[in-house]
Amino acid sequence: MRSARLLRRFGLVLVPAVLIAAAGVSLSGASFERADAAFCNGAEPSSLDPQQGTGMPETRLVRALYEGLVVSDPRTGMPIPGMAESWSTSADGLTWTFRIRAGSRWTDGAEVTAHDFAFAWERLLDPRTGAQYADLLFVVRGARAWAEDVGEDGAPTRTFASNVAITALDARTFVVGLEHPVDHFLALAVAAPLVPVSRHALEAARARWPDRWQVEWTKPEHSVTNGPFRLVERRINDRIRLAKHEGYWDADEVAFRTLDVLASEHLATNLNFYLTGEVAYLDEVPVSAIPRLRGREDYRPAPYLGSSFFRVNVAKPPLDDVRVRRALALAIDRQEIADKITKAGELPSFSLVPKLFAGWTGAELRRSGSLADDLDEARQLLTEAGYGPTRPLPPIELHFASQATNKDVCEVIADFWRKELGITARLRNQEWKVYLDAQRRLEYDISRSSWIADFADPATFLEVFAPGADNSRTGWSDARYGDLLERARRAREPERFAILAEAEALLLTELPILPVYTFTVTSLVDPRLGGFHANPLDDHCPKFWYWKPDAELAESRAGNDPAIREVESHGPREGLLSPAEQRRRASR
Amino acid sequence: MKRQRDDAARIDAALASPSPWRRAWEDLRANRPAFVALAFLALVAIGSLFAPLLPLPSPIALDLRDEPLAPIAPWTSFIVHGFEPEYWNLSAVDEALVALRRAIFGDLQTAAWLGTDSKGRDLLSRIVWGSRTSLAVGMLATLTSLLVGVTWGAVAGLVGGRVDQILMRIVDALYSLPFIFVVIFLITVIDGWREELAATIGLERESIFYVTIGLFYWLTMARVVRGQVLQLKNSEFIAAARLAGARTPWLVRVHVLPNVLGIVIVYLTLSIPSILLFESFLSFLGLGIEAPKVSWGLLAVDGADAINPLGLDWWLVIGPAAAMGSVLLALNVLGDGLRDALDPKGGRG
Amino acid sequence: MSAILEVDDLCVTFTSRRGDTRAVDGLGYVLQAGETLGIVGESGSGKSVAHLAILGLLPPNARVEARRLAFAGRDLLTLRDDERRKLRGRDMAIVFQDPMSSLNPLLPIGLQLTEVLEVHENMPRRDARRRAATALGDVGISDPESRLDVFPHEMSGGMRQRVGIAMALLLQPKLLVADEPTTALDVTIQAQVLDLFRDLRRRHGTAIVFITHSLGVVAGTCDRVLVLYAGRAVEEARVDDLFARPLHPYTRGLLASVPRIDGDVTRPLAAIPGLPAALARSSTSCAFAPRCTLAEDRCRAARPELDVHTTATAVTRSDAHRAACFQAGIAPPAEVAP
Amino acid sequence: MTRFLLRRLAWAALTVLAVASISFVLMRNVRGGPFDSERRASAAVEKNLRERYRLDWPTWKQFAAYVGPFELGEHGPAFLGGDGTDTFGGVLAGDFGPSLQYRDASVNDLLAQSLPISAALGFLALSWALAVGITAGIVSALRRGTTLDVALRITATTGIALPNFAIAGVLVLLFAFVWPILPVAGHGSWRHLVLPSLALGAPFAAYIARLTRTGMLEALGEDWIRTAHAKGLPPRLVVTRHALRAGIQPVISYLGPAAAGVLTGSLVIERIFAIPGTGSHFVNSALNRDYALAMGVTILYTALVCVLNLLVDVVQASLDPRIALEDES
Repeated sequence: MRSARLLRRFGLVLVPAVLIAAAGVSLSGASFERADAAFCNGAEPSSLDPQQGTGMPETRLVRALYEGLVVSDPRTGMPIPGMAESWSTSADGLTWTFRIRAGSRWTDGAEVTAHDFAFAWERLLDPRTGAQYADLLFVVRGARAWAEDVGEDGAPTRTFASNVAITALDARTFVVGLEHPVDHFLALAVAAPLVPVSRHALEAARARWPDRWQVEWTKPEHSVTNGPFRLVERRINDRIRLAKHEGYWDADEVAFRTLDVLASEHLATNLNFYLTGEVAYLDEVPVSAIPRLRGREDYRPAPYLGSSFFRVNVAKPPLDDVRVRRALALAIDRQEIADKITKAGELPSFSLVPKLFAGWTGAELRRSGSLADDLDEARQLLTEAGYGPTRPLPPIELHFASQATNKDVCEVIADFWRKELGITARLRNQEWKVYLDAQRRLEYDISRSSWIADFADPATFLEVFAPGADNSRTGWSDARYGDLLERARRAREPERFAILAEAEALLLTELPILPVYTFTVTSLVDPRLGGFHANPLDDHCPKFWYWKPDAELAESRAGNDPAIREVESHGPREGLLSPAEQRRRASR
Repeated sequence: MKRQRDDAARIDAALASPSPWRRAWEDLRANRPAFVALAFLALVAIGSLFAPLLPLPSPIALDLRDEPLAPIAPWTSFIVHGFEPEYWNLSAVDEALVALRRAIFGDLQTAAWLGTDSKGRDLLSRIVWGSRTSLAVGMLATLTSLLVGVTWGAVAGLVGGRVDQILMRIVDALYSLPFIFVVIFLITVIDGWREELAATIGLERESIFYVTIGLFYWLTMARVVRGQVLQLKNSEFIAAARLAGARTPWLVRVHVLPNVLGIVIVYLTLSIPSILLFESFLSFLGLGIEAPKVSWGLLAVDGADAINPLGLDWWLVIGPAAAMGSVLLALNVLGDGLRDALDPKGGRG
Repeated sequence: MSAILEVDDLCVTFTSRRGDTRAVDGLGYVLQAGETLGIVGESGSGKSVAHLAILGLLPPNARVEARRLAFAGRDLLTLRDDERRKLRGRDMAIVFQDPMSSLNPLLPIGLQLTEVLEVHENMPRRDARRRAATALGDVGISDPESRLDVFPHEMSGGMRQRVGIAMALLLQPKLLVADEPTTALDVTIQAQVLDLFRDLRRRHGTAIVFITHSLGVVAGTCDRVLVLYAGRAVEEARVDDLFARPLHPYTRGLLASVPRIDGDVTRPLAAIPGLPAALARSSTSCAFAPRCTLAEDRCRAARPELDVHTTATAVTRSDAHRAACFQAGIAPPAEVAP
Repeated sequence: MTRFLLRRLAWAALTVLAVASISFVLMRNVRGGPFDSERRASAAVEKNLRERYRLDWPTWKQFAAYVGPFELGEHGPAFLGGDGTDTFGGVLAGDFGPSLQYRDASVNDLLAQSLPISAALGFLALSWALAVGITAGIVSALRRGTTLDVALRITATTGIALPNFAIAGVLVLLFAFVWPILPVAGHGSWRHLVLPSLALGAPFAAYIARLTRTGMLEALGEDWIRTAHAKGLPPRLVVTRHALRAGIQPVISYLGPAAAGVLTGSLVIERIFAIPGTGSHFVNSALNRDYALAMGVTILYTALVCVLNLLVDVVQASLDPRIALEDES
């Protein structure tokens, strides 16, 4: 009994002691001095391995940590030299030769060579890496066949070098052979998964941790990168601290010495971070805040290479009748949705591919003018299809994943169809993964969907609905559409755009999708943040960012439209420029 | 002789002690705040049941606007025209009530006294219709935690030993099941046979949703009751009853439960709010009630988004919070009143 | 000898939602140092409530009024709360009826004893424990040192009552109220506890108010007796006078209902008809009237006062034999020296 | 006593095993997989990913490998005698395996980084809730029926009625914008934990106040309180030493579920205040179908619940000697 009495006396003391210890542990070594700048990156990146990245959070980090053959110009968005100082294409457009810049180093001091690129691109194609964007390189001769010819153990059966036209002739020459000429290959080469990784560092990691290299080699203490910044510390769901990589070839042009990337998904919290100066840039604001942000100098909504539409299950009556699909496509008040639901000035869209590419006109849903006329045609189409008061259209189910705006858009459309066409539309929300699974199995009538461009070219949108494509999930497979895409792949400009436009026209007459609007990015950017320019891919490399000193801020505000409301900036008044820029301004 | 009869009558009256339940009811009626609370709750229940009858705008009628409409003082505009009977698929009874309402009020409806949300839906109407879901959820979960939780805790506490261990470890296990997975699993299973279930036994997703919540809410009650019973277990009257041959079920029903009633009632009035919020948490994850139906929890989630430093649509928060708050306050006051009324020691001074 | 306790016209009324109830309706008596006064009455007669009122232990909804309530000359009604609190446990103590529930089940016995010494005498812990041990020894608990760390539920009813008594006597109080200390005990333990009280009076001259419903206990321990009915004193007398010549019909009824060792076992025991008067008192008639065999109209018309019906030999106020009944059958009240 | 602890720990282990096995099977039968995404990878890639995390094995074999490195042979980490070709040593070897969602982090890292923060947040929330709750409960019990009692009860009810995310919104508005004295969100110093712990603790403070009030009322009604007064003890001592010890019992038995509740309650708070705690892992691992992380969090959570309940029983026994720890019956 003795110990029982002891325990009884200590019972009361035991509980608080344990908890205090836990508190002490967590707060030790948690504090940081402030970085030169910080930005909200949305969700925690699923991986810092560039080849395994999937979404925007991963892409933004790759932009800071790595640099590919080419990067996009912050102002124009056109590809400019990155690790490749120059490049040339063969007469038949099938072979691209890149000249790798000398003197640019990995963070462990080693020189960046063409071998690193060859190694990285092989890794991307190799199914064992588990890269989702491997198909970016299927334009390379032999790449697709090699990647898909897989043995029992999941490894490619044939050797890479002898089958795929990707070779590093020497340390500074990198040659790529294509299946067919690709004019937009440079737009492709900008994609994040195509950046190099340090071959020697990764092979050393594989040797050192045979079973844990996946987890170890991207850790800050072992990470080897070649971009403008290097990895200092990573705290999951909190922040990733970056610092300037002095060995980077253009280090002189980089302004920020330290940069924080915050991981926080809650939009209202991100807005609060911005308003209290914790972050300089935010890529999305809560919809409810938009009306109050309009007209502010730091609120810069910009159209974005993303298209929002509904997938239609063409196999399921009554949606198997194209007239019904066309009626539904016509009976959507897109302007109302853009103004009152998404509120960010989204452009109503009557096509799949956003009209944001130079020289691209594409096709549009055939309409007869005003919304009222479209509604009349819609009703007329329904009667043609044999539906009317006597034989009402069976109820249609609007299927969506449970993000807020999805729900609101579906509610508005369901309400509109009920009022205008007398269709009973029911709403069915599902948790994200269940929604994807339901889409894949065509267990839906109409499903709210969207597609973001992988690279700056219309083909990325149109290829989604090619016959047999994994991502189509509409049950629509049209040989004519497939032929058009095949011809476009082989064509050169300007015929290519024309063929793709013809394909889109076919898509918009068969209507496996009901286009709604083009995405708009609702970013908030601190007025002092320089080197930040809107572009269709919302692709911003922090290399070009800097803090504008007072003089420059006043000058840029002078150019603003007087109606724009000025807001308090949280950046340093004296500004922060790259060493090169300081010298240039001093000499002027 | 008459005087003697009066005296005797008076003393008899004083002696004739009413049954404890009747005395409790009188006690409750005498305790004014508790009685007011009871009346308020009854009013809310009736209002929620006969919501289709009230001249409220439709809870889901959209009037798309840029910013939510602020509340209007009722005296400035009381009743307006323009009622459209827009509802989700209602039960037959509700349909009849809506028809009756249109017969009485025609197309009149109340003005936006509590303002509207950003999609122009009337907040007052959504609160009243939302109360249907929330009170149903509250009721079911309370019932589950009463029936299952109290008995489970009482038996575990009383019997002790191996039985207690097993029962309590099951509670621990249930506690730590990853409830999100279980909820997703249940919802997807139901979704799988959606049509058949709805057709055969009318069990559609919403009722499964209530059951899921009920599944999680008796656990804490069981633990709290067990704690109390452990205290009671060694008291003399339990030993005496056991001596008189009382078996556990009888002990639980007659001796333990009335003694544990105080804590149980208090705990019930405390757990209802967290049940409502659990429902909103599930709706937030897309696992809850189906759009366009509405519940207080959902309104609270929308309301919370409205608090941002740029501008405060305060009514979107205050409305649902006031509705939930007043019901919970009434429950607490009623709970205390019940606790005192049912307390055999005659409600200490 | 100075009067330890003077109580005159003490009334206690409980206010509750269901109306006010007068539990004690004008109780009065005087208790001398070293004297043991028995208070007898059925349950509900207000005998416990009155003395809880004297010690100030009633819940807030009780209203206590009296013409005079003095302890060792100090007027208790006007005393400040903290002053009165200091008296409790040091000069006035109480032993409760139910040993099962009057000790804190969560604390060891030792602590419940030493805290009295620490509070009143701020005695250091070690000395307090030794004093507590000796106190336990005084009440007949063997090996007291090891008992200090024991919890109440680990002791028998009798043992716990002894602890209660030891707790009350720690600081040799001048007045000890014993609220039916032996009711919950079996006879053998009862005898030992009564010996304690007698021994206590002998050694420390403590004035004891012994509340009980058993006349047998009173006979063995008390000097004088007060019979209570429906919140009022109906008879007061020396023990021998009461047993020899009970004046009030209620007292006679009580005495008759006690089975005698030599009584005729065949005859059923005599019992007083009717039920004990509930809390609903009446101030206009004799509360015992409905059950009194001698009741007449005047008993129901007015309320008899506690008049002295003494024989010539009575000398002091405390020896007088009083009864509150028109039919007491003794010469009209004679003047008595204070 | 040690016999009691051993038996309880054995029961805890059994519970953890039961919950782990149920969850393991449950997760894999929930619709949607870890690698489903809007942009599907090629079949070969998907096949490799499934093999990397052994999802192609039969479920029972996956579970066996998950629990421990039974077939050490070519599998099992180097330090356990395996040849190290297997990435994961099994829970019994203290290795919860690689996360399926965060490809370059192991579940051990994720939990190691997040648990202390959630514990600190939970501890701060619970301790202020206990302090405020108990005092408010005692005061409103002693001042029963007065305006103070009613006022405390009403504030307690608003504490319960308002969802913690609404309270969080209001707190942020007041203490980060109107009087900018505290950071709006994020994690760094103790100052970052003040507002979240207040928002997280509010409902619990209200609960504890209500339970304490009821417990105290019941305790103050006991006979031995009258004995304490009869002994002339100062009122404060009667309340703290005698009444509180009994009155606190319902709060103690509520502490176990409360601590577990704090963990789930923190899901929302950690999202709103961008705090890298375990709460977000709890939700995201389910939504992302990150089986390894979900299992890790579930096992951690089960163990925590068992330990907390054990602690509660011990504390309850240390307060009330009548509750025997060794169940003789």
